Amino acid sequence: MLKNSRLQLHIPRPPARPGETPDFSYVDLQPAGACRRPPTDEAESRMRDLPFGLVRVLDDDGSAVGPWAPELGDEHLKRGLRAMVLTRIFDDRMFKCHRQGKTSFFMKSTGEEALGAAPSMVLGMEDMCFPTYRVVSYLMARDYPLADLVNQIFSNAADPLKGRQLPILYSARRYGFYSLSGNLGSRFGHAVGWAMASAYMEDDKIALAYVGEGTTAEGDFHEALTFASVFHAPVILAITNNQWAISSFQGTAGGQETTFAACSLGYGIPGLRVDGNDFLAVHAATAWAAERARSNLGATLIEFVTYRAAGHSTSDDPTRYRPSDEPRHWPLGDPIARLKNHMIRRGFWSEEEHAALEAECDRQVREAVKAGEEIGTLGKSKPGVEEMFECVYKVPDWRLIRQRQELGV
Amino acid sequence: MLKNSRLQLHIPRPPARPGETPDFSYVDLQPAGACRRPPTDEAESRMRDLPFGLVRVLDDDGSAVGPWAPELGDEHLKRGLRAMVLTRIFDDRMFKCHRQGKTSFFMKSTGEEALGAAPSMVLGMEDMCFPTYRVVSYLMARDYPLADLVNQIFSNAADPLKGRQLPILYSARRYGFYSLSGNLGSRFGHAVGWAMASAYMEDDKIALAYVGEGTTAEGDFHEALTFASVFHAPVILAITNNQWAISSFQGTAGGQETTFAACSLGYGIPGLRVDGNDFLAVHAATAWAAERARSNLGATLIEFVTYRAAGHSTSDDPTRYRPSDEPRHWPLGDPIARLKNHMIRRGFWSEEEHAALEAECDRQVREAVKAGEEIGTLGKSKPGVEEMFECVYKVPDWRLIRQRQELGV
Amino acid sequence: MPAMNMIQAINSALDVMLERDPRVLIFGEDVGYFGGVFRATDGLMEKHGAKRCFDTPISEGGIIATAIGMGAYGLRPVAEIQFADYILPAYDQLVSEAARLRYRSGGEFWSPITVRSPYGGGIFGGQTHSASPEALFAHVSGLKTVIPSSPYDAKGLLISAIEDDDPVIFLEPKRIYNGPFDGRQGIPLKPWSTHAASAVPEGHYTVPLGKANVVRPGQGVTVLAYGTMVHVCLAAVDDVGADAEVIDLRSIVPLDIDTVVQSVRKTGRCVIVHEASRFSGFGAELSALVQEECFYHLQAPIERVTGWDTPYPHAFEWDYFPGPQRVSAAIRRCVEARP
Amino acid sequence: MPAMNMIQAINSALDVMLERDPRVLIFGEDVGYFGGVFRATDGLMEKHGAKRCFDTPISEGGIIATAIGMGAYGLRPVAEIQFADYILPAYDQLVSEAARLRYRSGGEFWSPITVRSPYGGGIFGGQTHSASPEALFAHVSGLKTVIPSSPYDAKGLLISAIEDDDPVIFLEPKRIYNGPFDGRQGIPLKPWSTHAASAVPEGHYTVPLGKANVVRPGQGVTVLAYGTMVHVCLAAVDDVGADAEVIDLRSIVPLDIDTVVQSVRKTGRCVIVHEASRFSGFGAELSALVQEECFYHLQAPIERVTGWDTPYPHAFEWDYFPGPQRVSAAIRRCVEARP
Ligand SMILES: Cc1ncc(C[n+]2csc(CCOP(=O)(O)OP(=O)(O)O)c2C)c(N)n1
Ligand SMILES: Cc1ncc(C[n+]2csc(CCOP(=O)(O)OP(=O)(O)O)c2C)c(N)n1
Ligand SMILES: [Mg+2]
Ligand SMILES: [Mg+2]
Repeated sequence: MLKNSRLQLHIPRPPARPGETPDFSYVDLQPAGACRRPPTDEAESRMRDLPFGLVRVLDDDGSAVGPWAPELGDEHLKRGLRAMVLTRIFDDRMFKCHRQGKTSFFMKSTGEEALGAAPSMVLGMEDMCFPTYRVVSYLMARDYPLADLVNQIFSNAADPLKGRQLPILYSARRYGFYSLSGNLGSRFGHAVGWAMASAYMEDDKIALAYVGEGTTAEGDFHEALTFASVFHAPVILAITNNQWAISSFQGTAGGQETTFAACSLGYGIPGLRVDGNDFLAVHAATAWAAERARSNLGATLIEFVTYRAAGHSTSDDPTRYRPSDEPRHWPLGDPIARLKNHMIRRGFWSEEEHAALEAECDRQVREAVKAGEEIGTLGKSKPGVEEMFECVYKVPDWRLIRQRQELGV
Repeated sequence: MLKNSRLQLHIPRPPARPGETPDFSYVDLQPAGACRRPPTDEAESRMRDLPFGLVRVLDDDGSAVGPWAPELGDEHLKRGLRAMVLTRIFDDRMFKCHRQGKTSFFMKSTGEEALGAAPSMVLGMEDMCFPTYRVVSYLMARDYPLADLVNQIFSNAADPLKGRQLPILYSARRYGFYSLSGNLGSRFGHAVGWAMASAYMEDDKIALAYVGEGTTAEGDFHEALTFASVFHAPVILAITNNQWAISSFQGTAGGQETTFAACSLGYGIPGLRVDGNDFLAVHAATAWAAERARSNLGATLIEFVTYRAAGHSTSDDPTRYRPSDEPRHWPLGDPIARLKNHMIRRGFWSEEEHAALEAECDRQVREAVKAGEEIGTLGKSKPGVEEMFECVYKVPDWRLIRQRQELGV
Repeated sequence: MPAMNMIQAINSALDVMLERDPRVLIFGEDVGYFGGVFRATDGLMEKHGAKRCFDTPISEGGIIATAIGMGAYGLRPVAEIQFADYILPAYDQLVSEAARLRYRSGGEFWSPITVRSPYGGGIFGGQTHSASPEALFAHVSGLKTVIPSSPYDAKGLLISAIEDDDPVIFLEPKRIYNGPFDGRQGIPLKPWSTHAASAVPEGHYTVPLGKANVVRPGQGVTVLAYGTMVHVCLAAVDDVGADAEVIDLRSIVPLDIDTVVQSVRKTGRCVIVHEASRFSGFGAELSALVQEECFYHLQAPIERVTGWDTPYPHAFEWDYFPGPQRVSAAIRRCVEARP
Repeated sequence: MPAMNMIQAINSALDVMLERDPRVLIFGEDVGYFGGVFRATDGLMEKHGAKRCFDTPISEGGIIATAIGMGAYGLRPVAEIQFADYILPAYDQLVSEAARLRYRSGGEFWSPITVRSPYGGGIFGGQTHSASPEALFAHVSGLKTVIPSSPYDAKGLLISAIEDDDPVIFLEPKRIYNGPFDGRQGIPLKPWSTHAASAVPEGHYTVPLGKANVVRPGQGVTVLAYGTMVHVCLAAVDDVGADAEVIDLRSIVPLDIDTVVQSVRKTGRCVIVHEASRFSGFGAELSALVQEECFYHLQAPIERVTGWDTPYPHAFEWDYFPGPQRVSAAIRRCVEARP
């Protein structure tokens, strides 16, 4: 019988802060191929081990192993690789543009490029992705025009969102990409509603929603999962556990107590824990969940284990709160390097082709940025000021009309 | 490979509506004594079976069996029985008072009397209970003055809450009973904060919070559990699964997908599923969780499986949405009858003594009601109207002073 | 034409819309099999099926988030929040999401949702079943807020709200579900059937959003109200015997500024009445607007008659309520004031 | 006395209170090791320990619920919400719980919590990092809402807020964290050190809640503002060359009605300025109150200069902002109006 008359408040602490040695021993790794793959129609009660496993396909040598290894053609993988490379080059370029004062804000997804790219290739154009700000690779995999991204980021006259929205909070309906917002988590439930609507209409469209591991603490997360569970919504609910939420490590959201995938158990929804830096594992897990959704078997929760290799945003300096060499110690490697190695090993890719791909992506990004700059960067060009008063309602009421007149636009 | 191009929206359906045969086969029962009892300092990762078990102590014969059987003295059990009997008689009387127009509102806890009574006897007067409206038995077990309850319910001049609060939304700080409100779930997180404060002050007080199974769908539930998990708050978080939330059966909150106790798994918090109509099981589970809390081992989530035998409130007629004979089919019996049988079996109680207890409780309730009626029932007596303007702030500002003058009170 | 009370009129509006438009569906706590705690959805599940009208988990945030997602898909969801007090857990969804979706997405997505909720006091519901939160919505650009005062308006406005492509908060004055309450204590409620506005067509019709109703024309003072307070004001005007013009705003966003301004310019006097507490309530906006638009016509201070600046107090609801006496006194003061 | 900017003054207030009172503790997203995204809690965890100043999960509802529970225990928690926009997920906790706990419990429990949050536009933060939600709190009986406009006031008011036994929303105008911004575009920000109110005592002192500050006395027109807008108004008054009395309200609940009324009765004219959108904003309450209290003294319509009735528009923040030009024009109109 333990007793302690003095309670103590427990404050979680990350393994390493600046000046300390990075330590990722807390990440429960398993060898590639080790996690079992039940059939998609397996009962949830017989899959309760999965949230504590780790779906991995690519081993250290770049081979695809185990039951989750998907059968994907060469061209498919090349497209996936291209989307990831393009994302990384775009991110780097736009980050520089911010430093040059061309935009007010930017966020990179360095190290997390597989999380948007692979699911984007699993889902159809009629399905709907409810993104976070860190999955622009979803659009990259669908050839969304770079110029539209750049113009949105510059808030210039050609901004498809008419200057109303913070950079990178895109909306791209025709590409199956729902409107982003700066509020964390508040669209997670929209995905569930959207998926329920598809089921209600007896359509065949499914939804995919992302949320950061830090954001799982919001009530919206739970409410979305509850509705998804109760109404068997055809939706894939993805947690991107990149270990950090600005300066707060994943333990601040409960990551030292259990896995994030284990949240699924409270809702009777299958939960997978997946190597998020393994393009093939992300692809396979998403395909498994999509098949479940399309078969009227309801929702799946997936935790993608990954690492935010760059700062949180252009406003952030991660060396203030984590060891500067932490990114180098991340045990699951880099998603681009790993897929590239796999493709080279499979014999349809080479260092030369990869360098050519990078050069080609770089050229495209430069062109798009140049075109955007010609229209104008932040403050140098913007949509007509009347756009400020549009789209508040479908039809403006007298207040908006008068105020617009008052401003003389 | 399952595929189905036509999705279908799933709407959960209870096993029986009026005119249909009650069916409780969905309640996963286990024999008394079957559930194991790990030591309180067992790691959560080695207790993941418990949320799917059922802690039961009293068997069908009224014997206390198995590892959870607590060692409780005769007097302790008599006090517990008395609290439950008093609660039931009080409930019935006040319900009648409502029908006689003496109060605006009332809610009974018939069949759920063990859920407040047993924990109240486990916790100390310095600990804090964050109740729902259905655990007045917590106060009954601490000899809270019946007259204060009655006066609050009548909103009369002696109402301790000064006529400001809906009947039964008590507050009783000196009895370790936190202020109730009509909003569901919004105090669950207060319990966690209160418990964290105790730990912060290096005190030894712990908290206990209740929430209905319907209310687990609120975001507050998740947020409270997240904070409890991350900060190892010394708190017991209890779900009273009484199968119904007004007219909505427990499947509307996800009860057809998994157990409510399974919610604990997403937070790395131990979870128990407990026979809520078994006073001894409720007592033992609460004591186990309290020991964990007091030993700095953090929070425990408990699902009490019970049944709301009466209507939701005085505004409700349950025969409109469930079979009128459903209560009789509830497989876990009545908590008062079960404890009484156990005591008789143990040889320190008899039908005669029980009848005497009932008569004594009835007399006390009648006296309290009579005293309350003498002060006045709803509309016949109320606190001074100036109380309307008090306690908005510690010190009223000019608005309240002027408005009070305007009303002339 | 059948005589309907307000619940029946609302039920009829929902029924008509379920019938007409397969994209309309209804959900909320206890709205399915049971038909809602105020019976507004009675019979709809049985008639239209459980997929068109169903119970949800107790999660107001989840209800509104689900509705927004469905709206983005192309449906026209009608969500019920059991009491207006319980909209607050979904407030962020309404303000940060529903209200801004069209704006921030450059018009790619929008939120054609309707959120119905019984509001206001008068049923001894205490502080958590009596809220009048309209000001909290009026301040939010992108939301519309509608408050009917009769069965006829309730049905016509609700159909307009459902057909509207913007998010509409539809607040139902529960105090007058069953009859046009004039605010007098202890007087038996007259049923709606004794009132002209209980003549409600069975089929589809609309009352446009943003068009106020001059329920009583007059020359001496303008009285602005909505919901329950319209009836209280009419009673008060009768009591005073004032030549008052009583305007039922019907929707506070969009607000029918023209009708308001025209009236006050004519009467030179204005009394504003609502049940919500006063400070920073919607009456403040009305007062500010009237003052701005009619300054040179005003012959007396604009009066506000409202609930007090306290939480809603259970035992004191008659003391809290801005009843006919307080309204009468304000009208009298306003009419008698000399510049 | 050291010259502090507003962040330093806030940091100093927190430091002083952590030092003085063991019941004070601070938490919020990124406030611990990192010291807050605006650095308001910089160094406090290191100095006072992780139990006094720590990071929370990203859950604004959870943060406020935790604070309320701690407050009920007897602590004085100070919670930071990273941006005022993100208070909304906790709105129900503030309105239904913190604001009413004392009232509903008959004074048995109360909520001595302080909720700090950077608010307002001006950093190109777009619609989710620029909110001015003060009206949403002003309408809630039981909450207090405080908005400082200088380092001196920020520290003194924050200490008062923490020592107050009622829940206080403490909105920090992030636009003037570093300097007294006058609203002119393209002009380099003057640092606080050039301003008298940057002289901030190191130790404990208070500025009382509910006492406005006449920052510029005058006879010709009263200008009411708070936060950033105080400085914009001063600049506008200079531009116009008006004999204006500029009043910094400092706290909007409790409101210093006496100072306001006294001034307008003297000047007969009133301009109200805030950055939040106009409709049902706090300016409406100020306008209504002034009209009620000063009707017979008013010589011109009360003017409101505010943000437009749209969400906060990223690229147009200078067009949205009620800058010195718009304020000047209103002052001129108001001063020149003839009855
Ligand atoms: C409701 C809300 N609260 C707080 C913030 C401020 N904020 C922006 S990003 C962020 C961290 C998010 O972390 P995580 O969910 O892990 O996503 P990641 O950035 O790691 O992809 C915070 C706290 C916000 N945008 N919205
Ligand atoms: C936030 C909120 N939403 C809705 C309601 C209306 N309401 C009151 S009780 C109730 C059912 C609660 O069911 P449950 O949580 O299972 O508790 P039980 O009544 O069964 O004890 C509902 C929906 C409320 N009081 N508060
Ligand atoms: Mg993260
Ligand atoms: Mg229940």
